[in-house]
Amino acid sequence: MIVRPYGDTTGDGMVQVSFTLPVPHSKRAEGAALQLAGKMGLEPAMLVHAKPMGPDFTFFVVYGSARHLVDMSAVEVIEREYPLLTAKEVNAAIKTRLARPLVVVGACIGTDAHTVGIDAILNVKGFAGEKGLEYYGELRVVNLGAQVLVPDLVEAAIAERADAVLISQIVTQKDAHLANTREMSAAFREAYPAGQRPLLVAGGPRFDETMTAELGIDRIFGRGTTPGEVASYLVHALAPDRVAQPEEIR
Amino acid sequence: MIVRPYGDTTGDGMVQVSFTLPVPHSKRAEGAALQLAGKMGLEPAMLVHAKPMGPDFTFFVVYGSARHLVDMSAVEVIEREYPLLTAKEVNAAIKTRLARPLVVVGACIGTDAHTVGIDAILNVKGFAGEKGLEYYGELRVVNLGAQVLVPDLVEAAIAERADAVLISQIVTQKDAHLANTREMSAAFREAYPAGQRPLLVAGGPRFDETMTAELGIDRIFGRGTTPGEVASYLVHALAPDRVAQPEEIR
Amino acid sequence: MTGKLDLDPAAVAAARALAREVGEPVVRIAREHTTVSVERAVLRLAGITGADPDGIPWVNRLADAVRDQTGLERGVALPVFDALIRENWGLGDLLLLAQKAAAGAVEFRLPADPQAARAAAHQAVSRGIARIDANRRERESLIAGIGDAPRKPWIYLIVATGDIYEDIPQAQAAAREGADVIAVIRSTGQSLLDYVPEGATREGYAGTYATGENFRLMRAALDDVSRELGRYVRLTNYASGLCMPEIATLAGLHRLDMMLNDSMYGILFRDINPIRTFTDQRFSRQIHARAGIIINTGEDNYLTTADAVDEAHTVTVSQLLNEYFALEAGLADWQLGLGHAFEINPAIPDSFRLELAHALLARELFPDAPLKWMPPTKHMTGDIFRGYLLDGFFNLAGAMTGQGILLVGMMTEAVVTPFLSDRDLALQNVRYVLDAAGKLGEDFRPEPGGFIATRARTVLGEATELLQRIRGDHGLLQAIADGTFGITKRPADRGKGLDGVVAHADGYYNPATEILEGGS
Amino acid sequence: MTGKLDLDPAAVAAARALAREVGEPVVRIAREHTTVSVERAVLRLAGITGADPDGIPWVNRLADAVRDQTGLERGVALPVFDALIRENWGLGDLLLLAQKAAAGAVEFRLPADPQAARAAAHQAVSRGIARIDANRRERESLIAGIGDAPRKPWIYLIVATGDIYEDIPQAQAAAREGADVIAVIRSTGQSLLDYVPEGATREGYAGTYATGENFRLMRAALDDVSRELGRYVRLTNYASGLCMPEIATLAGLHRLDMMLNDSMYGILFRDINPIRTFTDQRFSRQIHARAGIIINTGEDNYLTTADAVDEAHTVTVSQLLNEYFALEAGLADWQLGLGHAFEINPAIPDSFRLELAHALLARELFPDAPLKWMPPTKHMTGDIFRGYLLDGFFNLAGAMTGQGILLVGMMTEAVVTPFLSDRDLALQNVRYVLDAAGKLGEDFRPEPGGFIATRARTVLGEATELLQRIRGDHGLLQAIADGTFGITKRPADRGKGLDGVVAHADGYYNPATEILEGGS
Ligand code: B12
Ligand code: B12
Ligand SMILES: Cc1ncc(COP(=O)(O)O)c(C=O)c1O
Ligand SMILES: Cc1ncc(COP(=O)(O)O)c(C=O)c1O
Repeated sequence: MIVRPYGDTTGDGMVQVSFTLPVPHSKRAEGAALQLAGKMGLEPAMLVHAKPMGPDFTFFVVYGSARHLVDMSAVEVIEREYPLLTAKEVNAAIKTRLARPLVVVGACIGTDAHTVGIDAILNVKGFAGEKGLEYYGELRVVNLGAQVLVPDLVEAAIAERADAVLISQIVTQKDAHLANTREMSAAFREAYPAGQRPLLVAGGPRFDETMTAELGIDRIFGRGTTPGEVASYLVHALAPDRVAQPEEIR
Repeated sequence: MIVRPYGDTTGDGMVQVSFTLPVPHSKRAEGAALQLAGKMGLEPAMLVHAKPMGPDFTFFVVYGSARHLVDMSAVEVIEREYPLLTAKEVNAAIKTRLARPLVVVGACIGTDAHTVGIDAILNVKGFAGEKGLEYYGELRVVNLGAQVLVPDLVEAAIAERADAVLISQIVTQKDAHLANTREMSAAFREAYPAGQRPLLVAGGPRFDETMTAELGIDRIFGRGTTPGEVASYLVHALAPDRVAQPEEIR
Repeated sequence: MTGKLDLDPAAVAAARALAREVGEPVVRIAREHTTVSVERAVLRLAGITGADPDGIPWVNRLADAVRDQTGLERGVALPVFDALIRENWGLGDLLLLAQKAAAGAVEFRLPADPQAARAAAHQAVSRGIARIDANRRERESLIAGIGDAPRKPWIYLIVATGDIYEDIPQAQAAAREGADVIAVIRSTGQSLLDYVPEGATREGYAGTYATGENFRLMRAALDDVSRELGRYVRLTNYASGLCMPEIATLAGLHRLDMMLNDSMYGILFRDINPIRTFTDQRFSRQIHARAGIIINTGEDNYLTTADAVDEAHTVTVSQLLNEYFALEAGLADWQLGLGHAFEINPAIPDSFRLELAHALLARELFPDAPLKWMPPTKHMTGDIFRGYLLDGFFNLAGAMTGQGILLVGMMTEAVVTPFLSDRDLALQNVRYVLDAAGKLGEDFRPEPGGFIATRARTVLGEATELLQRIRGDHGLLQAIADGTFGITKRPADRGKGLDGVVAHADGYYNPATEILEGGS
Repeated sequence: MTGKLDLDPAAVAAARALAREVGEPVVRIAREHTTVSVERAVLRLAGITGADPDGIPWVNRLADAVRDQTGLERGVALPVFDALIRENWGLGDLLLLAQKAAAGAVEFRLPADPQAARAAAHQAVSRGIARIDANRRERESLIAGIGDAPRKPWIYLIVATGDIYEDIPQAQAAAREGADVIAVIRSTGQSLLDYVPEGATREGYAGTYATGENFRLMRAALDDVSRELGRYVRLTNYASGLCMPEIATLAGLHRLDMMLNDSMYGILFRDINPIRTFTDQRFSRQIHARAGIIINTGEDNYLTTADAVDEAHTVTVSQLLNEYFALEAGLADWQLGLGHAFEINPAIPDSFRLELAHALLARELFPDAPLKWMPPTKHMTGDIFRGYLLDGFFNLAGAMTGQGILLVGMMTEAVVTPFLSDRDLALQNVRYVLDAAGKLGEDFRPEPGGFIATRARTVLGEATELLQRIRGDHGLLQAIADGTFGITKRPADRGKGLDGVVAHADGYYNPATEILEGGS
């Protein structure tokens, strides 16, 4: 299926854009804004607002019809490929398939001190009405808190015999989250024999979920993740139902 | 000079975009929004807001770095190629060079009834502190008002021996302004012998000023035009200073 | 009067009395005239519908034929029903008559003994009015059964795609998001058409044609969504322009709930002849009164061309006149959606408090009217962020001063007719403000004698003075000719539709007026 | 007390007395301890600057060397100045001493007769304090000469690029657009560094390092723009984290005007040891008091993790404690930018009126303090339009309740550190609200005994109860350990920087404290 943005009529393609150009306000600057809009594929484009911000910058609002088509069949998205389990089902699966508690080590790494997100996943209190992983009888959760250095995280993972390591990254300025996550996965690669490192999971509201391979980790969770999604994923990845999924047996 | 949009650091390219897609909200829909952002040249793109609007539509806000470069030297803009004259200078120029009052017929054509814009240019009261064309002693202004049909406009232009015809178009839905302007210029082409039609000028906040040729007219004035700009243009086009501009003599 | 402004009741009574004095001569003129559209409305009440192959409604063809042959000084009813009787056709055969008349095959006359024609006309028109009555009852029972808007102010949203089939899903979506009232904006140009287009239409500019069929389709769609939502969603259109009486009639026949209907908008903003407008207005208001339709007046429009501070008192004057004309036509206070707007230049100091003063003045002058509160338009720019904020403060002023009908402002006001998402965002804005601060009025008590109270009193004073001046000079028609409202000059003997105005002659008969004024 | 809430003066006095009771034992602990950063601050006042080739400040190298050899139980001053005297160096040669000490070539001791070392230390530190005094006078004369912020609330804006050379033009642009106060947000991570980086820095994350040189550069840039604009633009940074005392000192030495400085933020949000924090806090506040710097406390932060309605009273408790600690340290009421925030979930009914109740309570409890009013952050989402509106209502609440310092909210709060244009739009928002409705407070009179007054009284009651409970149980340190504030548990014997806490021994000498407490 092909769709286009919708303003007030099917197919009108209408899109709103705003940005700043580092040029003083003038007719030329407005022309430059329209040039950019054109390159973004807006045609026709209407420059509806231009505001000088000091002597060196101008802010613009542009509306226009984007000529791009959105091909729904080519949409890239990490769909949940595992069933959403209840807490009870998660516990049962771990008990029967793993026969020991599953160990999860969590932390907010680097200089990031935003713990609300990882706490929402790990603490009993939970998120959006769902209890966090600590609530699950068959999960043993070690939450290291904020600003954990990568070496300390690796050490804790080894000491706790972690099955999964969950890290949170909220600050994204200058791609801090990407740098920290890469540093983390490299450290685990070094510290563990090949193929034996724990499952590496990252979360935060500004991650691109398709970047796992690039970052050397197993899974990324974004905006609005709930604890149940994470628990279900952990079961899927670490205690899979071998009967139901024969293709997984090697 | 090459510039890029500016968020908080030179060269970061940051742009804000919002739009609706005619698809129900889902992860797939979010992926579709990111696909569109990618086609618009945002890379990386962050989907920061997705809001279902009923069962069939989703609204998105995306931020991202536009990879396009803006080439200031390639900016297309209709620069004022004539000097801005005072009312006194306009009057003097018409008096000495034309030796008769210059006749201007104005109207808001089609079904458009937004007269504030054309009145701002024509009425004594004027706009942005400048008096309107009626105030100029050497201009004779005939303002036909709102919702003037094209045949009536042509008739009035002939009757008044108009040197210039000024039309206003504010309603732009379904490109009404373009259709009306084309109809108008065609009617003048038909009614007058070749090369003798009055100067045709259109104005309104959503015109693209570079479209004169396409619309068959001489000049377009956009957002925030002042009467002085229009008067100066009329002098430039209809009573040019032959000595100062020798290249205009044929 | 809620009494936050400490207005002097004597001053209020005096202003109201002046409005009556100024309005009365105009009512007299309206009573002594008819218009082509009033006469066509009578025929529509009698049941005629449809259009010829060129799209000209049969009601126009019929009325024109009558006018050509007998003139309209005594109305269309007698000649038409006289002809029907002579053809030996039933009351349901008006369409046939119109078709025959259009072919030039009917001879119309003013019957010497009008009795039979009168009776037939009365009976035919009664049926139309009975349908209006039934619609009113149905509205009441739907509201009782389904439920009403959950609170005041009612949230009023426009749709304006030009295509009734795009409008419908958008209107339903808006209702689902919280709209209590949907207005279908009309196409540019319709107001100057001297006929009402027929059928479902898909090609309006910046609005959708007001037609009987469009009314029916939209009302049915809103009935569906009302049931789905458990609250009756109201529908609004425009009884305005050259066909004001007919559109009012169609509204009554299709159970619309509110209608834009102003005593002077057409004069000022469409250059429609003043006598035509006042005559059409009186008839259309009689219909609205009967139909239980709430009217919305158009004072907000003045402030798009005139300055909202300098000319604030002209809004008050117009509200008082609209009130007088409305009550005279039989409307009740609860049907008076008197208009005003949040249009003060936001750059002037204390602009929000000035808005509160104006809004509270209207509230206290018309305590029982469901005031219509219009969002900022003139000072909206392409800066959609600033616009969204301004709309929020408009919503707040509406809540704080107890406005009845809140027209929802759109951040794209200066850019395009509303996008689907603009409406959604605008409703989110309204919801936030009403939920978070809807009851702030309880804590809002203007300092007695302070900035707000003083400003309100000043405006009332200026309004009273202006009314005095109008009375002292040469009356309302002259004031309109002089550019008193919306800084636009409109002489009484000029303007569009003048040729459709006809002074009554002896023996003028209009069965609709008879029923509506008789209350039978 | 402006008296809109009809608070019972006895209840207010009781709450304040409880805060004193709860705070006093903590002050006693602070008086009996020193920290590595307090000691380094002393050396900074004595004039030492610069860093070794690895970027470790000489002041750290010197203090560490002293600590290794003599411990810090009696302070750094005596061992350091004793060594300086023994080396026969002047007071200006501290850097040399540090370099030599770092090379392991100085032997420190606690002189048996401290007299000479005391005198030298006192003299050296006096010079630093004299510079702070001179800065205070210069600030006063600049304000007198150039002019002050045009109105209250002061408009406070952050810059946060991470690069001081990008920050400077952005700060100047913000000032030109109307900011009265510029805050340079610090890089993540700086708060846990146990040293203050040196020099101009360009590589912070989500903020720029607080360094003496960055302070100097930014203050100079703002002096330029202050002159250009004819109003003195204030500069703010963070005296917070492990180096709170040193950063306070650098602020005094570089004429910063306001500093974020909270008695519990570091404990709760950075897991810094409580004793360390209270000790550092007391010293840094003594410096701020002397420097004429306004402190901003951090109660707003609680509401980012705790619920703003349920935990509103913890904000009040913290304000009362911050007030007590501040006054004890010598700050005057006009220096107390006590914090609070607009963080109630906008989805709950009457949220705006609840905000007004909370904001007005703070206003009336602390009538002479320039309250710091923080914008919504927690409930901001990627919906920038909704965010822009919410910020407008935040601005309105600030104006209506007479807040002193308005932190300007950004529509991109949930997205990125502010863009240049976000600041510009945010300032436009503030300007509109203050110009249009800035004086709405005059018309805002909460119904006595109504929703707002009742809510305010409830919060004060809950705060009083909580203080009683803290007193009755085991005091403030235990309450913090139990998770009373910001729902975070912090035991007194844990946390970062604990190893930098040292109990005074007999003969502890700190020339800075001597001067600051002596008022000489
Ligand atoms: C609360 C908050 C704070 C609190 C943090 C308290 C705490 N203990 O966490 C305080 C006040 C201390 C704070 C401080 C700062 N903050 Co802050 N803060 C926020 C705020 C308002 C909300 C964040 C939040 O709690 N969201 C709610 C949670 C539930 O959502 P979430 O984090 O997205 O988590 C969900 C998912 O992402 C996912 N998830 C997250 N992590 C993980 C991990 C795993 C394994 C999984 C599976 C899922 C998962 O699941 C969660 C539930 O759905 C945001 C603005 C905003 N409205 O978003 C700014 C914000 C995050 N802060 C910001 C900044 C810059 C700072 C400071 C650096 C500012 C400064 N220089 O002083 C400081 C220092 C912080 C530091 N060193 O890191 C910026 C970051 C900008 C950027 N994009 O880089 C933001 C966006 C504000 C802004 N626009 O400037 N902050
Ligand atoms: C005032 C107003 C009205 C008034 C008009 C009164 C009057 N006598 O003009 C009233 C209330 C009557 C009205 C009605 C309607 N309006 Co209206 N109205 C506006 C409003 C609020 C302001 C327009 C204005 O006056 N701008 C100020 C003038 C000075 O600016 P300007 O027109 O751009 O003119 C300047 C330049 O463009 C230029 N210029 C303009 N013309 C010319 C001509 C020449 C020759 C030259 C040289 C220069 C020039 O110079 C001027 C000075 O700088 C705008 C929203 C907005 N904020 O922009 C909507 C707006 C224009 N209206 C709109 C609509 C749809 C309508 C209606 C059709 C709605 C309806 N269906 O009922 C009706 C019917 C009008 C009709 N038939 O045309 C839409 C148009 C949407 C679109 N882009 O297509 C707008 C944008 C609102 C919206 N978002 O829906 N409206
Ligand atoms: C009373 C009234 N009629 C009509 C209109 C709409 O204009 P038009 O006459 O073009 O339908 C308005 C505009 O708001 C109005 O207030
Ligand atoms: C008192 C105080 N200190 C510090 C900060 C900033 O955090 P950081 O410790 O990371 O510099 C804040 C945040 O607003 C604060 O309120």
